[in-house]
Amino acid sequence: MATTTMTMAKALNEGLRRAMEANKKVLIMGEDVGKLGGVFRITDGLQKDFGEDRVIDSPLAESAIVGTAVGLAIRGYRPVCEIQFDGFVYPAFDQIVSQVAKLHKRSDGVYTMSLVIRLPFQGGIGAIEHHSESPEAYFAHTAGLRVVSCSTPEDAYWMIQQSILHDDPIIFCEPKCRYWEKGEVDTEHAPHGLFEAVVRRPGRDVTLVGYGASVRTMLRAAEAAEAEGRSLEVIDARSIAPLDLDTMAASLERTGRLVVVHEAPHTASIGSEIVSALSERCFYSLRAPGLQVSGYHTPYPPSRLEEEYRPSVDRILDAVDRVMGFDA
Amino acid sequence: MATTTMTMAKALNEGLRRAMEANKKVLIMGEDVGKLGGVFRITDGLQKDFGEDRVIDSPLAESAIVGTAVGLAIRGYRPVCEIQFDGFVYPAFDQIVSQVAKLHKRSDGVYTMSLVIRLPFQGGIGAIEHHSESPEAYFAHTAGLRVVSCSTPEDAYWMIQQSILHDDPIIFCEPKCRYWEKGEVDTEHAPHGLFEAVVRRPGRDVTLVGYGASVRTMLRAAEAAEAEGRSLEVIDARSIAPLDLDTMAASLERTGRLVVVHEAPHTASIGSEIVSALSERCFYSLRAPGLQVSGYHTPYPPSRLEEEYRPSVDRILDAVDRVMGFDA
Amino acid sequence: MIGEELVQLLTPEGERVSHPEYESSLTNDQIVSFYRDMVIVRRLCNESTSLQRQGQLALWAPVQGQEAAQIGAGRALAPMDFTFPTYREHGIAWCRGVPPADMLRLFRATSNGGWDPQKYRHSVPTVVLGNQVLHAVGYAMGVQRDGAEEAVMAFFGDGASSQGDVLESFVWASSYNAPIVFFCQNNQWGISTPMSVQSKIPLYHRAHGFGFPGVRVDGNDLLAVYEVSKRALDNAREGGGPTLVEAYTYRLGAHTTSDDPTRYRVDAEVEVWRHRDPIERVKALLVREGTVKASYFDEVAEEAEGLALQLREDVLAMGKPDPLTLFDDVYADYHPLIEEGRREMVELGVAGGEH
Amino acid sequence: MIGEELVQLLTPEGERVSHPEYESSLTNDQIVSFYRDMVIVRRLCNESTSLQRQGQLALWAPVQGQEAAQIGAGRALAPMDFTFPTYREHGIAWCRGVPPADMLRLFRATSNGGWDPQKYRHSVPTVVLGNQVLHAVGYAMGVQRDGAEEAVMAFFGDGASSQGDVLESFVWASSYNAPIVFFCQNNQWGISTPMSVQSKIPLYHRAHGFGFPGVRVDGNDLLAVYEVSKRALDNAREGGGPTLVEAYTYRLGAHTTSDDPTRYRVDAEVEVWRHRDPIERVKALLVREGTVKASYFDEVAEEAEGLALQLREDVLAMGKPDPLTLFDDVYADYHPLIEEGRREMVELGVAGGEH
Ligand SMILES: Cc1ncc(C[n+]2csc(CCOP(=O)(O)OP(=O)(O)O)c2C)c(N)n1
Ligand SMILES: Cc1ncc(C[n+]2csc(CCOP(=O)(O)OP(=O)(O)O)c2C)c(N)n1
Ligand SMILES: [Mg+2]
Ligand SMILES: [Mg+2]
Repeated sequence: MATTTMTMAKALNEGLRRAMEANKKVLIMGEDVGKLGGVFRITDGLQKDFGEDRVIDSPLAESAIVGTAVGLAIRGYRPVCEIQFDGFVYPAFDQIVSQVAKLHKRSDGVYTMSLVIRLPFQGGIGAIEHHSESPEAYFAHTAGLRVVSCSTPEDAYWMIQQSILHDDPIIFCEPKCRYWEKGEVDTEHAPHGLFEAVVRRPGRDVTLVGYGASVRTMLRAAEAAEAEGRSLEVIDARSIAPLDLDTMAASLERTGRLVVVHEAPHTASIGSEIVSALSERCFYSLRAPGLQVSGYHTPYPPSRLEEEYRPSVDRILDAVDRVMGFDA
Repeated sequence: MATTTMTMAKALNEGLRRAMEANKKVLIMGEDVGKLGGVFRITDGLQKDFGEDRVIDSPLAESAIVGTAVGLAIRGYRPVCEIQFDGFVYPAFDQIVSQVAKLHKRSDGVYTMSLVIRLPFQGGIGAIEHHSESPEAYFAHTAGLRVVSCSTPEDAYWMIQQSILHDDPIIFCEPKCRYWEKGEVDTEHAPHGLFEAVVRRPGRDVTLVGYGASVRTMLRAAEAAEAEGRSLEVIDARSIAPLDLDTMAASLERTGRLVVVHEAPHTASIGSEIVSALSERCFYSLRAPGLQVSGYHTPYPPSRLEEEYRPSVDRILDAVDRVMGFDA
Repeated sequence: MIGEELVQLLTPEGERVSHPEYESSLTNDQIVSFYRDMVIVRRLCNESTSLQRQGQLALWAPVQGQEAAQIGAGRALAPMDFTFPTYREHGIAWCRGVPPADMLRLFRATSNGGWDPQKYRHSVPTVVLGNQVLHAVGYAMGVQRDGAEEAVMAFFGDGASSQGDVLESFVWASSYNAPIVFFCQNNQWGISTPMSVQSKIPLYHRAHGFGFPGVRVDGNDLLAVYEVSKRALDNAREGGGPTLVEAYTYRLGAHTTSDDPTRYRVDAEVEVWRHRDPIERVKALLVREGTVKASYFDEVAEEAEGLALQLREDVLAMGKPDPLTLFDDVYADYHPLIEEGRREMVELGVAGGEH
Repeated sequence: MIGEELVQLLTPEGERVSHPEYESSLTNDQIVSFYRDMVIVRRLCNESTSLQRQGQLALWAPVQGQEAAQIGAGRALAPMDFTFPTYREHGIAWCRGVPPADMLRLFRATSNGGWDPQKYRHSVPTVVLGNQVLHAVGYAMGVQRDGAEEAVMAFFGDGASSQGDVLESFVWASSYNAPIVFFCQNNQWGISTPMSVQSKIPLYHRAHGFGFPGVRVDGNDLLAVYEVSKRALDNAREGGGPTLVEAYTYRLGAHTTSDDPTRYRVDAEVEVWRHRDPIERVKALLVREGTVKASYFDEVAEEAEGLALQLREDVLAMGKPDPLTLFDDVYADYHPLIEEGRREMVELGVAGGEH
């Protein structure tokens, strides 16, 4: 077993490198991805090694980044687009929703929309506006797309490669506040299927479900709860669309209580989806309604207030208290 | 009481006319809204009567329609933008999400984003691709916006005026397949608050909630169910964001059973939101999980198949059967 | 209309004229054959309009008046070139070999596409204005990377020229020197919006501001469109980068069968353009030069008639698709919500399609 | 650098030069006063950089090198004109009267805006590239409808010039003949992206393709920027429509304090531009022409020092906002989810802000 310790940023970089080595059709494109290696250095060194034709520094226009990637995919390439920050994906929304998501169908399967859109998402880095958003629900709501998120370096390393290999278009959400956290990466054996949820910590009383940056927060909450004698199961959804409801339902059948954690406003969110889907699947097992701990229904705040906005250990424990307070 | 019979299209036209008469700052802008009166003739005759400066035929670019409307709102105008069809709102998505929704907050309340974005939505008119979509969840998920929908000529007449009067930005969803249906319009007394849901038909066994074109389908389902001895309550949500959960919960407390009807794919939809929100509010009253009857998780199909895609009376009754089959 | 800036090689009266930069290279055989193309495309278009009137199509977007623009460009393409159309490029589709009935699947509302875009090297119809132009630039970037001698042609209208996607395409194509020809059919109208709302100056100028050549050609002049397109395509294939071709033409019919142009334009304008009919113009040339026997015109008309009949037959035979096809090709790989939907539909016992 | 196309009235050595179309109208008093503006803006910018280094700001976007472009444009504005900035227009904000500390609220991450845009007639910062340019066009359309004699100035960078929103703005402004000046600071870089990726030809040409004038001015030349801006603004106010001004300048510092420009550009380039320092240039003129006493320069430096100290003090006094302010001004009217959030936060007992 070849296990190395590295940051998530490095793991993504290595994953991209391996994907580019494995297949000449893999291209990287985006703003500042070349010489600079991206503002987060995720593509560091790749242009030097693979050339300007495969690591493309683009003009500053997101609709064009995604729109030309569609054309490259039609030509048989497998572009990996970097959107510099979550809040800058919206100029490309039209291309993503009307073209990326629909061209496979519109062409009766002739076109393969084999492209990955990398999106550093969620908050926690003390940034200015538009640099900390959680747009995953927009994409999950859109038929034709898939949305995944990594929470560990190992997943980052493998999931980016699995996504590039996959023939459907994938919105790849990277929890930017975790880029610099280190973890073990087994570079020989892929850990899990791309669309599988993973139980990160087993527990008996309440099922916590989240993804991306929220996973570590949930684990911390579970630790804190343990001190109080409460056993929380932590599930990393990993695939945001489609959701691996089987893994979640199996947990919920045991715990009977659900709290979903994410950073977006809760209306029509992934949290709403998980709660509503599981309320049907596990109707007879639910001992309390599924609750969400999410961003508030406001624009992402100036970052001096972001820790009040983002789900915190306290807010998660508060929701745990509330689901424990029900008795059905 | 001044009651007249008119189509929803005419009611919208009259409502717009009254709003323009009442306030010179009200402008209409969009593609083909002037001479042509819009492809659905909703703005018919308004340019003739209010001039080209107030009913603005724009170049063909949705981001610019909304972006310039923002500037006009900053200048103190109250623009009403027409997006020709639901599927063409996405080029404006960036302006809507990053600017329309956030400028009031960003300016600490100095800017009033008093603009209305009219969106003919949902399917049912046998159109080609992109002319039958239901993008309401994208907007409902976005803090800073409000989303409403009318289902009757009377609501159309009043809600468009209420929306124009309102100081927050409003996405105004018009069920295009109902444009030509007639109804009574009381032009003297506004029927309901803009953000209130309305019980369209009382019932005892199951609560149906929907909006726009789905309201009539739900009413038909309720009629059909009556024949079988089932009593369905039909609620027209009217306000999609915020939801009037009080009205829905009051109904659910009585029926214990919920079916939400809408045309979008169900993942992270308004249906998911209603089901998850009410599963918390009405946890002890729910006798079955809330179900959705919605579009499938596919792009809107070629319209020869749209009646199989859209929620039908049959599909609603099937869901009613399913919620009746649970026993909690 | 005939200004210095408009490339014209054939007058509305069917007389050849010279131009300082372009000269017709078409053989008589080619002109004769392209005349046939134009007649057939118009006849098929008329048939489609009737089919719509008779309730057999959900919609139709007529191409009348733009036949020279489309056959001129379509016949200038090399087989390996790739094209990205809007919803009105029936003439281009014809040149690429797309079976006429397939062009109508979108309008019969039985498909959102209609043909195999890789087989015909002609992409699926794009309804969202401007989206396909970026795809074309991306495809052209792929051609560059493959080192292939191919060109790409992107079609769009005067109205779409205002969309950000089209304008960003200009930036990108110029930046990467992509082998692409932007072919804008300026048919004077975007539904009810006159050209003057999109630009106060001739559209082809826009290219210059982005650093590549733009040229305005008489879009009703088959000979000129062919030469201008050919040179731009050759230039692209040879590494010369993008060109914007503005084909100055006119939409003689309604925007679509849902449209009522009498609300926004006067008959006199349409009349003026009827006198510039692109097909009559070539016919006049053929007659003037005695290139074909008088009977040729009847033969072509008859052939077109036959194709129209065939089209009608094929369209009427196009049944409602099986509802379960809803779930096909949404994803390339297994997706649980697709399976769930399929299962639900089967359980509901929704009737299959007509075959 | 000094080509025919670049409007210049003052050489890097501080010598006045003549230009066939523009002539400096600035009085000595104005030059003296604008020199002061530039020095102050630079000093405040340096102070902000230190504040960021000391952990007092989340980020800073330096304006070094662009002072002439901003003070030249900012001082050409009339009081009732309205401006739409990006995140780097500190010099414009200064000219509009925005208190320096307010300019830093965004960067201290205590606000997404920072000042009252109506009071100063200077809109809130816009971070999403290009969005504000459309707002400016819309605002200008409002000015037209009001029959007011006001102009609007929209700021954006060379990088943003590739965004659809900026390009659509050109279409709209031209179509409606809006009273707007597009002021593009071409500082050669968009983070690591060199200007050549956005356009192969000078940016100001782009305007011509949309049917309105574009002019390239030496952005490091206060005199030239002032005249070019003034004429464009006057023209807009008088109904002459839009102008694109490309201020050819250079970002001497990093993109932001998070950026490392050594990864993408060579020192030699920066050196070349240091020799074109916009402030030194005016100082050389003032010295050369003996406009001010030698002590003036020290006085200004001292004043700037004082303002920098004040800025530091004001910024340090800016505490963390009360978390409940999260819920303010999201909506103009009652919204249940806002009340719900507020209630939840109060119940959680989240601590108030520092005051
Ligand atoms: C993004 C978008 N907005 C609006 C529409 C609705 N629409 C369809 S065709 C059309 C006019 C297009 O005019 P033009 O580009 O000149 O092409 P033409 O129809 O004349 O061939 C409009 C506004 C659309 N299809 N896409
Ligand atoms: C839509 C969008 N995409 C990406 C970014 C990230 N970004 C911030 S500044 C910048 C470079 C902008 O360059 P330019 O327009 O030349 O302005 P400058 O920073 O040089 O003043 C980028 C890419 C953004 N803010 N908005
Ligand atoms: Mg047109
Ligand atoms: Mg720049």
